[in-house]
Amino acid sequence: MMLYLAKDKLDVFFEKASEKLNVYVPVDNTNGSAYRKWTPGTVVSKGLHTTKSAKDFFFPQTENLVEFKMSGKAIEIIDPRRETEDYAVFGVRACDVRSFGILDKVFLSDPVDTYYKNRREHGLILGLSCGRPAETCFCGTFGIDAAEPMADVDFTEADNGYYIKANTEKGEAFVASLGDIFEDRDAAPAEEAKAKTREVLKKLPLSNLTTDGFGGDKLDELFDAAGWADLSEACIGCGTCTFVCPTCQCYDIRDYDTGHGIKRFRCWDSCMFSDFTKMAHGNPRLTQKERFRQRFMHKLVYFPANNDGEYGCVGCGRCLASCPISMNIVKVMKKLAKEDSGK
Amino acid sequence: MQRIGVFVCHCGTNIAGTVDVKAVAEALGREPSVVTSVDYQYMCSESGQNLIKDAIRDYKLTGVVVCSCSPRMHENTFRKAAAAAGLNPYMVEIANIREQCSWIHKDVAEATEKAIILGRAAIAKVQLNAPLVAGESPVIKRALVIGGGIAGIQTALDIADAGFEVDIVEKQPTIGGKMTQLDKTFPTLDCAACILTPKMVECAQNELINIYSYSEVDAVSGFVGNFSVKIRKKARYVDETKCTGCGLCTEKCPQKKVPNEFNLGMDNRRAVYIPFAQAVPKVATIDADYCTMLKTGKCGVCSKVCTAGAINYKQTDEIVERQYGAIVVATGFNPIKVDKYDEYAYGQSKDVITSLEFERLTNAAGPTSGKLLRPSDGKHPHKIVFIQCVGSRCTPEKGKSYCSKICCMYTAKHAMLTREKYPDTEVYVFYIDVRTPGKNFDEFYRRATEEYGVHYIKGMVGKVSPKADGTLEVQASDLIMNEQLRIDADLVVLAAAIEPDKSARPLATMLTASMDTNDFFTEAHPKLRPVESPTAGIFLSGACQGPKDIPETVSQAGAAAAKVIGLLAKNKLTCNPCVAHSDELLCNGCSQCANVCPYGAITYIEKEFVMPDRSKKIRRVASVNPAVCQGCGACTVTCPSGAMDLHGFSNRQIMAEVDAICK
Amino acid sequence: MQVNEQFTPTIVAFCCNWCSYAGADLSGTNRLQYPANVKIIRVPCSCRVNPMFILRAFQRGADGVIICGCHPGDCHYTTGNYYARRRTTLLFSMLDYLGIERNRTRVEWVSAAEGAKFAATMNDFVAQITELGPNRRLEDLRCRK
Amino acid sequence: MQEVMKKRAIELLSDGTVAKVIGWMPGEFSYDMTPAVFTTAEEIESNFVYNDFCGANVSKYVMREQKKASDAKILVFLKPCDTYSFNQLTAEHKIVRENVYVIGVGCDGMADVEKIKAAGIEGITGIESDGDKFIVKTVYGDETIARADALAERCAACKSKKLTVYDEIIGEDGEVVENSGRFDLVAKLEAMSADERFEFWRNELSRCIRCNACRNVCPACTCEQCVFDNPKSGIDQKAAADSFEENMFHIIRAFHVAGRCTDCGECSRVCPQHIPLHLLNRKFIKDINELYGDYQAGDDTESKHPLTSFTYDDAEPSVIHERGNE
Repeated sequence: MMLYLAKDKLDVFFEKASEKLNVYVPVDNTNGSAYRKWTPGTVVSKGLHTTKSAKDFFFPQTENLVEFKMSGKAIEIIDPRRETEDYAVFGVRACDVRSFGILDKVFLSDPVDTYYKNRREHGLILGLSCGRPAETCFCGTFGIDAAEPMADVDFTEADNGYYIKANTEKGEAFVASLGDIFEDRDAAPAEEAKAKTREVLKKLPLSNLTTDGFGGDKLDELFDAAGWADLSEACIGCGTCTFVCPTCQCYDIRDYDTGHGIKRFRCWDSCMFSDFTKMAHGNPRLTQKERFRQRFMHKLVYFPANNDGEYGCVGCGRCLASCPISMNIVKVMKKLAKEDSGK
Repeated sequence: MQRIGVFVCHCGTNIAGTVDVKAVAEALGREPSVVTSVDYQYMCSESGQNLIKDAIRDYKLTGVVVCSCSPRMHENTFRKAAAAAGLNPYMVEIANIREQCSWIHKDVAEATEKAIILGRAAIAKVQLNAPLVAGESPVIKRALVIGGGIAGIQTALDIADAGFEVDIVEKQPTIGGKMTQLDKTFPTLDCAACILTPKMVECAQNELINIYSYSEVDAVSGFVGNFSVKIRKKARYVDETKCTGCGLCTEKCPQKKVPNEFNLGMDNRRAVYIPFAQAVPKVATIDADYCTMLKTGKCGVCSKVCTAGAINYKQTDEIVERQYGAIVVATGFNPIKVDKYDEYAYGQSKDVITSLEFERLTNAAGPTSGKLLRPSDGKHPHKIVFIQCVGSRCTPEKGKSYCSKICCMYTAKHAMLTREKYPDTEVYVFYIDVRTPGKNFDEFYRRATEEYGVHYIKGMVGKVSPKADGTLEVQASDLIMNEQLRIDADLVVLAAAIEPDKSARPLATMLTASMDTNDFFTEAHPKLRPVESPTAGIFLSGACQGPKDIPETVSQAGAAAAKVIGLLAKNKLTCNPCVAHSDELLCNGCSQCANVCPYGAITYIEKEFVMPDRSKKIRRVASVNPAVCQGCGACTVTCPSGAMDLHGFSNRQIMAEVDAICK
Repeated sequence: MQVNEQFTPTIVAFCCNWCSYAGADLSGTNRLQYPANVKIIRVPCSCRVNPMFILRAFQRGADGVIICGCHPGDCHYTTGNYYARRRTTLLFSMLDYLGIERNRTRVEWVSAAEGAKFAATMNDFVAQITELGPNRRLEDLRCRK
Repeated sequence: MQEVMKKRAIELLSDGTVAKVIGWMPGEFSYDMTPAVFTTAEEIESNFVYNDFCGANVSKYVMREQKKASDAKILVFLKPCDTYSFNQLTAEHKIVRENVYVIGVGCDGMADVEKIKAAGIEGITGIESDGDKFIVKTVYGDETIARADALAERCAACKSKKLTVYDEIIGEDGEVVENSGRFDLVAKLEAMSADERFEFWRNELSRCIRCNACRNVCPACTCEQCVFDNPKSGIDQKAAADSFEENMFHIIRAFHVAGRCTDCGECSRVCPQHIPLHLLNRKFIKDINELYGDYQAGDDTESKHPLTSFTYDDAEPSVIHERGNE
C-alpha cells in the first residue's frame, strides 16, 4: 500500500504545505521552466526539466557574504544573513536529487560552508519520478534510476494522481504533518509506471554510455589525450554548461562598491571563462583547450578521485540541450573512450 | 593610498555668504584619504596659494582639491601653485562651489550640502588622477587675418610691425571694408578715406603682408600653432600680376547696367570694375554674373583694350593651402535688411534710405558727387527725418535685441553735417535714448542739438507714408511733450541695426570657434580675454565680436595683434596633456575611433604581441598623436572595449564623480 | 507609484566644458537660481558622455540625467555633439523600449551665452523629474542607503 | 549539397589553395552539429556535415583561426547571413580577406530543434527531411512537423538570402528579402505602454544567468577583453547580482554592437534561457533605419556605420520624448 494524491488534489496539497513552509514548483516560461514560489493559481510545469537545475536553492547564483558600511573614515562590518525559513522544492527529478549529494560532498565536508548548510537544513526535497525522459538523458550511466528519485519524499505519477513515498525522517514527518489529504492505495499502478519508465530508459540513444575508461585513476591517460584539441576547437568559452549544470559548484568572491560601503558576495564562476583562476601572473590555463579539459577532467577524474569514485555528473542532459555549439560531456566521453580503446 | 588636501575658499562673501565653508571643510576632512582640509578667505590670493603650497610640502599631499570658483576661472592658478610646490599640476581638481552653488542658491543648509557633495566628487576624481606631463608642439610663425576691413588691416599692420608674416583674406576685390564707404567719421569729422587709405596702401607695400583679395576661406584644419587653411582665390578673370589698374577696361566695357554695390546700388558700374579709386589691390575684376563674354562668349572688349594683356576669361578658382600659427577673425558687420519694416516704407519710396546710403549720398565719391539730393527726383531735401533704432533693441521676432552702438553717433554726425552744409534744411531725429558713452561723444551730440539746431525728439515713428506730392508723411509721438506729430519730410533716413557678416557662421564652424545667439563670435572671457576666442589660436578683431565704432575697433584690432604676436613669439607651445590614449593590450584595431576623430589624430600600427597561449602575433592597434589630439573624447565612447580613454577625464574618473554625486 | 511630497530628486548634469559648463557658470554669474539637487559633471564635450555613465548614474541612485552640449554646429571640436546626438537618441530610445520612463533623460544644447536657458532648463528638468518620482526601474538596490 | 561541399573542400585542400576548412561536424543526435576546423581530406570525408541544423554562424571562427600563429589560407562555408558578419569583421580588420577562400552556400532557412521540442516532440532519436516537412523519430513513436514550423525564429523572418561575399557559390544565391517582418515584434513592443514593456523585459532579462553565451558567440563582440570582464573598467560584472546589472549588461552590449550588428540572430539562438536578445539589437537597427536611413551592417566593407557618422540635420534626442506610446 502507498499514499496517493489525486491530480485534482495537487493544489490542495500545495495549499496545505504552504501553510507550513514555502513551496517552490517548476513553472513554464518562454521555451523552458523555472522554479517559482507556489501561490494559489500557479500552474505546475509538465516539462521534464527546469532550464536551470535546482541547485540555486542551496547554492544561489549570487549571495552576499558580508557587508562593510563606510561613513567617512569609519568602517562597520555587517553580517547580512537572515533567519532562513523552511521551504520545500517540488518536482525534483532523480538526477537533480543525486546532484545535491554531490554538492554536499563539497560544501558539507570540512570546512563546512555554513551558508550552504543553513539552506540545506531548511530545505525539503519533493522528488518526482520521470515519465517521459528525453534523448539527452543519461542518468543511468551514473547509476541513477529516473523512476526512483530518492528525495525526502518521492512522487510517482500514475493512475491520474501521484503515489507518494517518504524516504527520509524529514520526509516522513512532513507527510505525516499534512494528515488526511492523502489516501491509501494499492501500490501496483506506481510500480507499473516505474517499470514503464525503465523500459523507455533502455531505449534512449545514450543508454549504452558507460564510464568505462574514466575515474580517479585515469588522470595520466586522459590529461594528455589527443582528443582535447579537437573537442575544444569550437568552444566559445561561455558558461552555459556550468550554469545549467546541477553539480558545478565553483564560485568567485567579489566586492561590490555601493558608493557608501562594500557588499562582498560570491557568485557562480565557470572554469570555461578565460579569467577563471586568473592570478597575478596570469592564467595557468592558457587556452580554451586547457579550460575545456579542466571541466571534464573534474567531473570524470578529479571528482571521483577525491570522492570514493563518485562522478561529478548526474546525466541530466541540460548541457547537451543548451551548449551553443553542441559540444558536451557525452561527446567528450565517447571520443576519449574511443581514443583510449584505440591505443 | 592618496594623501589629499582640501582647500575651501570663501571668495570673500561670494561663497561664504551662502555656503558654510567651515562645515564644508570639516565634512570633507572626514573623507577617506583626506589628510588636511582648511578654509580661507581668498584661495587665489598669494597667501591663499601659499597655504596650498605649504600644505603640499607639510602633508606630502598627492592630490589637491580646491573648492572655489569655476575651474574656467582659476584652475590654472591652482595648477601653477601646485607645480611650484613640486606636485604635478594635474593632480589638482576644482569643485565649483561659487558659480554652480553659492551664487545660485539662497538656502545656506542646501548650498552647504551641495558644496560638500561637489567637494566629494572632486575628491573622488582626484583619487584617480594621474600625473600628466604636457608635450610640446611647434609654432608656425605666420598669421592669417580673415577680413580686410579696418579691423583686419590694423591687426595685420601691427603683427607685421612685430616682424611676423601676415596674410589677409578679403572676399571683396579690395580691402578697406565698410569704412571705405563712409564720408566723415565721428566725433572729429575727419574724412574716412583720408585716414583709411594710407593704411590700405601700407598693407599693400609691407613685405610681410600678403593680401588675398577676392578670396575666401574654404577649410581649416589643425590647431593652435599649426593651422592649415585652404584659401579659395575666386576667379576674377584678370591676372593680378599683370593688371596695372589703369581702368581702361572699366570705361570701355559695354555692360553698363550693373548695380554698383559700393554705392549700395544707387548707381551702376560696368561688368568689369574696380570698386573705387583707392582700391587695394588696384586690380580690375570681372563680374561673371553680368559679363557678356563669360555668359555668351561674345564680346571680349576688355581683353582687346587691355594693353597689359591681363584679361583671362579662362581663369578658374584657385585653392591655396597655407599654414598659420594663429588666425584672426575680422569679418565685420553689415546693416540689416530693412525691407521688412513696412511702417517705414523703405521698399515703397526711394526717399526712405538707410544711414549707409545717406553716407554715400554725402560722399564726394558717391553717386551724387557729395551733393545731398533726393534719390527720387534729384532735388535738394528741405526736411529730413532720421529714425533711430531700426531693428536694434527690438523683440527677437522684429529685429535684434542688442543696441547697435554706432547709430546714435553717426546720426548726430549726419544731422550736424546736413545742417552745416544746408542750413535751410530742417533735421529731425527720433530716438528711444541717445547713447554717447565715449570720449568727446556727448559733447559732439550736444553740438548737434545746441549749435546746429537739430530737432531731437524722444519717441518712435509709427508710420511713414509716401504722399502724392512726393513728400513723406511721418507720424510719430513725442514722448516728452506727450503729443502726436505729423511731419512732411523730403527724406527719411533709417539707422538700421548692424549684424555680423553672413560669412561668419560657416567660418565659425570651420574654426570650431563658438558664437553667441546673434552670431557674434564669443570671446574667451567677456572681461579678461576679450580678443581671444575660446578656441586656442583663434583671435577676434572688430565688429565680428560685437557692435563697435572705429576707435574701439582699432584698439581691439591692436589688442588682437598683441595676442597673436605673443603667440608667434614662442617657438613651441605646451600641449594640452588631457588627450586620448589607447591601451594596446585592449585595443582590437577595429578602427571605429579613427572614424570619429575630427583631427585625424589616430593612426594604426602593426605591433607584435604575446598572445594568451604565449605565441607571438602581430596585431593592429590604435595609436594617438598627442600633439594633434585635442581631447574631445569622441573616440573613447566609440571604443567598446574601453581601450581608448582620456587623460584627465577618464572613464573611471567620471564614474567616480557620478558615484560621489549619487550616493 | 505614489509620489512622495518630500521627494527631492538627484539629478546629474553632464556639461561640455566649452558651452554648457560655461553657460552654467554664466547662470551663476547672473545669479539665476535653479535647485541644488542638480549636480554638474564637467566633460570636455558632450561626445565624451558614455552611455555607461548615464546608466551608472541611475544605478547609483540618480533620478534624472541630463546632457548639455554646444548647439549642433557650434561644437568646440567641430563634430562631437553630432555623435553625441546620435548616441543619446539611440540610447534614450532603448531605455524607453525597456519601459524605463523616457522623461528621466534629456539632452539640451546650451551655449556659453545662454545662462538663462541653462537655469530655465534645469528648473524645468527638476520639475519634470519631481513629478515622475524616484527612479525605481533602473536603480541598483544594493546602492540604496 | 553536403556532397558538393565536401568535394570542393577536398579539392581546394588537395590543390593547396587552402590549408584549413571551417565547416560543421555531426553530433550525438541528428540536430546538434558543431562548428569544426578540418585540415585533411580524410577528416572531411568522414566528418564533414551540412544539413538543416547547421545554423551556427561560423564567420567568427575565421577570426579565431587567423588569430593563431599560422597565416594559412582558410576555406570557409558561409550562409547568406554569415556573409554579412564576415564582411563586418573584414571591415573592422578582424579578418584578413586575402587569406580566406569563401564559398557562399545558398540557404532557405535553418531548422531549430528548440522549435521541434516546443511543439511537444520529445525523445528525438532521428530527424529526416522530407520535402516541406520533417519526420521526427522519437522513443515515443514517429512524428511529423511542417518545415515552416521547425524553421528557426530568425530564419522565419529572414532579412536576406543574398550572399554578400564569396569566391564561389554552391547552391542558389538569393535576394534581399523585402518586408521580412523582422521588426514586427519590435513594433508590437513599441506599441505597448511603458509599464507593459517594462514587465515584458523584466520577465525576459530576469532569467539571464550571465553565461556570456550571447556575447561570446556574437560576431560583433570581438574585443580583446570585454568591459564586463575587465576589473579595470569599473563596470565589470561576473553575475547579474541585481536586476540593474541584467539591464546594464544587455543595454551596453546591444549599444556596443549597435550599427555593427548584422542581425544574424546568434545571441537569441544560443541563449540557454531563451531570452529574445535579438529584439534589443533589432530595436537599434529599426531606430537607425527610421532615423538615419536604411543601413545594413555587413552589406559591404567600406561604409562608416551610423554611430560613427552623422548628418547636420539628424533628429534631436527629443524625438524619443515626443513620440507615441509612453
